[in-house]
Formats: sequence, structure tokens, C-alpha cells
Amino acid sequence: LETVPTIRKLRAYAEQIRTSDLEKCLEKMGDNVNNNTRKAVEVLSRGIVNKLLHGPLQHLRYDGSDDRTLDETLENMHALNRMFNLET
Amino acid sequence: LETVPTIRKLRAYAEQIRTSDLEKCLEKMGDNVNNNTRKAVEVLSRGIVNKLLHGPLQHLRYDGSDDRTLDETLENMHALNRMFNLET
Amino acid sequence: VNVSNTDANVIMGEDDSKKENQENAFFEFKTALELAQKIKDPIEEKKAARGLGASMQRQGKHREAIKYHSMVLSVSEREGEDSGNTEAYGAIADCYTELGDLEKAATFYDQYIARLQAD
Amino acid sequence: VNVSNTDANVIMGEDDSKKENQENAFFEFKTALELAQKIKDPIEEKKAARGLGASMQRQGKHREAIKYHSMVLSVSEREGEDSGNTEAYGAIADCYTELGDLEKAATFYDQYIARLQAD
Repeated sequence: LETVPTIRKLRAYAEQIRTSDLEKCLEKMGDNVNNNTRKAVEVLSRGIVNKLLHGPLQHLRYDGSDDRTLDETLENMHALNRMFNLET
Repeated sequence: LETVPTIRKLRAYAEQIRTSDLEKCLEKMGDNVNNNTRKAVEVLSRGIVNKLLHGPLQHLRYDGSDDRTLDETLENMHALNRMFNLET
Repeated sequence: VNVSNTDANVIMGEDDSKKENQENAFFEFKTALELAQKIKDPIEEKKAARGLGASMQRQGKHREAIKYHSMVLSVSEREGEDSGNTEAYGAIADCYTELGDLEKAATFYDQYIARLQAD
Repeated sequence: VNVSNTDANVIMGEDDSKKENQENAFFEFKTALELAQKIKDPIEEKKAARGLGASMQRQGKHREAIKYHSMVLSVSEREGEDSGNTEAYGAIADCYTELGDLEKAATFYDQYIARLQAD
């Protein structure tokens, strides 16, 4: 449970990057972009972020059943907090 | 220097996700996609990946001058290896 | 009378900016939701519900936000089609985190994380 | 003679697949590079050089790959315009890593990492 705030912050961090870059991309495409294209680009941005976050977020969840120890999960959390500057 | 192989593998991991999702996106857009759109989408995919990797990769480099300790850098490396399954 | 009206407008104008825009957004999404339910368009219904949830979150109303994000999950269940569920699970978990209910947050994050690698 | 020609074709066909495609790619990029240099189009010149570098990497020829990726950096310097440099630094570092020269790899990764947040 201690890792929940880190999950929250890492999600927010990634979402900010995603929406900002997506906006810039749609701006560049101009007004004549159709809904199909808009949707494909949205799915692209979400897909990349989700797949990149999958590993780290999975390693922040400790369900007691698998090989991972609680210590390791907390080390992952500390490393992510450092690397993404999430403590603030 | 010990962290160099991790940098290499994390880059490769992210690049595989990026190119695969980018390809799917361009397929969905079909043949009538112009060069401007194609370039915007390519820049989007690269921008998201680069910005998300920036924190972790920066924390894998230890130049001896800043606050970060060598131990911390190695802990970051171990955590990334675990979380992205890079050891194989 | 004129002066006090103007004052009121100034104060309202100052209250504008982000929050006012959120309220405009709320009413737009609300209208969209009712319309989507009337014409029975589940995809638009989910989009409107997600928009309402996001708008509530930005206003700090996390309980209401959970209600709207959960609507996405119900529509998915009703229609047997799960688009938007990953984001809904994540958003609901975010709200529970903000409300300090880390147990519930963890449950929803687990659902969210389990879906991250799908396309 | 006919049979042996066909045999040769079968063998060549079997040799196709990935590696052959890489070689085709190499010749296409090589032609593109020469054309771009002739018509003095630095952007296309860099794209062709990057393509040649990537193609060499996929064939495991990391020294040659470094040569082509470095060409991107030289064109940038010549033109005073740095598009493609981030990727070139990263790719050169990857090649040095594969060659076991971790010192050089680290130097190029530093250049790469320093550029990751720019747009």
C-alpha cells in the first residue's frame, strides 16, 4: 500500500508528457485531420505510455504470492521516486 | 560504466514498443496519409519515449560530481533491470 | 445599481479562468451524456462519462468523479465491450488515492496494471 | 545449365529473407545518399546516412554503422542544424556497447541523454 502514491504520481507524470506531445502533434497536423487519424494518434500515444509503464507499475504491486519480496518492491519504489523525481 | 549495458537494453526495449505501435498507427491511417502527418506521428512517438526515458537514463549516469552516490546509481540500475526484465 | 452589477461581473470574471472553464466543460459533457443515452450510443456515452469524471477530478470532487468513471465500467459491462476500461480503472484508483483510501486505490490499480500491455 | 541456374535461384531465394532485405535496403539508402549529396539536400542526406547506419547495425557491422551514424553529426555541424543528432548519439553509443568499448559508449550516451528532453 505504501507504493500507491508513487503509482499515482508516475501516472500523472507520464500523462502530462503524453497530452502535451499529443496536442503538439495534432496542432502540426492542422484542421484537415479526420476523426480516424485523430483516434489512431490518440491510441498510439496511450499505447506507448501504457506499455512503458507496465513493467515499473507491475513491480510496485506486492501481492505476497510471487517471488518478489516486499523489500524489493520498496527498493523499486525508491528508485522510481528518485529517477522520476516524484518525491516533491 | 557498469550501467552502460542497461542503457543499451532499456533503449532497445523502448524502441521496440515505439516502432511496433507506430507501425500499427500508420497502418490504421491508410494510404492517404501525407508526409506532414507521417512526420508529426513519428516525432510524437519519439518525443514521448525520449521524455519518459530521460529520468531513468540520467540516473544511470554517475559522473562523480553531483549529490548522487555510486551506490544509488547501481541501485537504480538493479531496479530498472528488474522492472523492465533486462537481465536476459 | 449599475456599479454594483459591474462589480458582480468583475468578481465573476475573476472567478472565471480555470474553474469556470471546468464548469462549462461539465455542462457540455452532461448534455453529451444525456444525448448519447437518448440515441443509445454507448461509445459516446462512455466518452461523456469519462469527460465528466475528469472534469470533477480537476475540481477536486473525487467522490463524484468516481461515480462518472464507474459509469464507463457499467456501460462496458452492459455492452460487452471494454474500450475505455483501462483508463477508467486508473482514474478511479487516482481518486481513491486522493481520498486517502489506499486499499481501494490498490484494488483498482491492480485492474489497471493488468490491462496495460493490451492493445 | 537451366537446372543449375534454377538451383542457384533457389539458393539465392533461401538466402533472401531478412539478410537479403537488409542488403537491398543498404543499396537503396546508398543510392539515396549519393543523390542527396548531388542535389545538396542535407535532410535527405542525414536520413540516408541514418538508414545506412541502421542497416549495418542489423547486420552486426558496428564499425561501419558508427561511420554512417557519425555522418549525421558531420552534416549537422556543416549545416548548423541538429535534427537527428539525438538518435545518432544514441545509435553510436549502442554500437560501441556492442563492440565492448564501454568508455566510448558512455561518452556518446551522455550526449544522447542530455538531449532527451528537448523537442
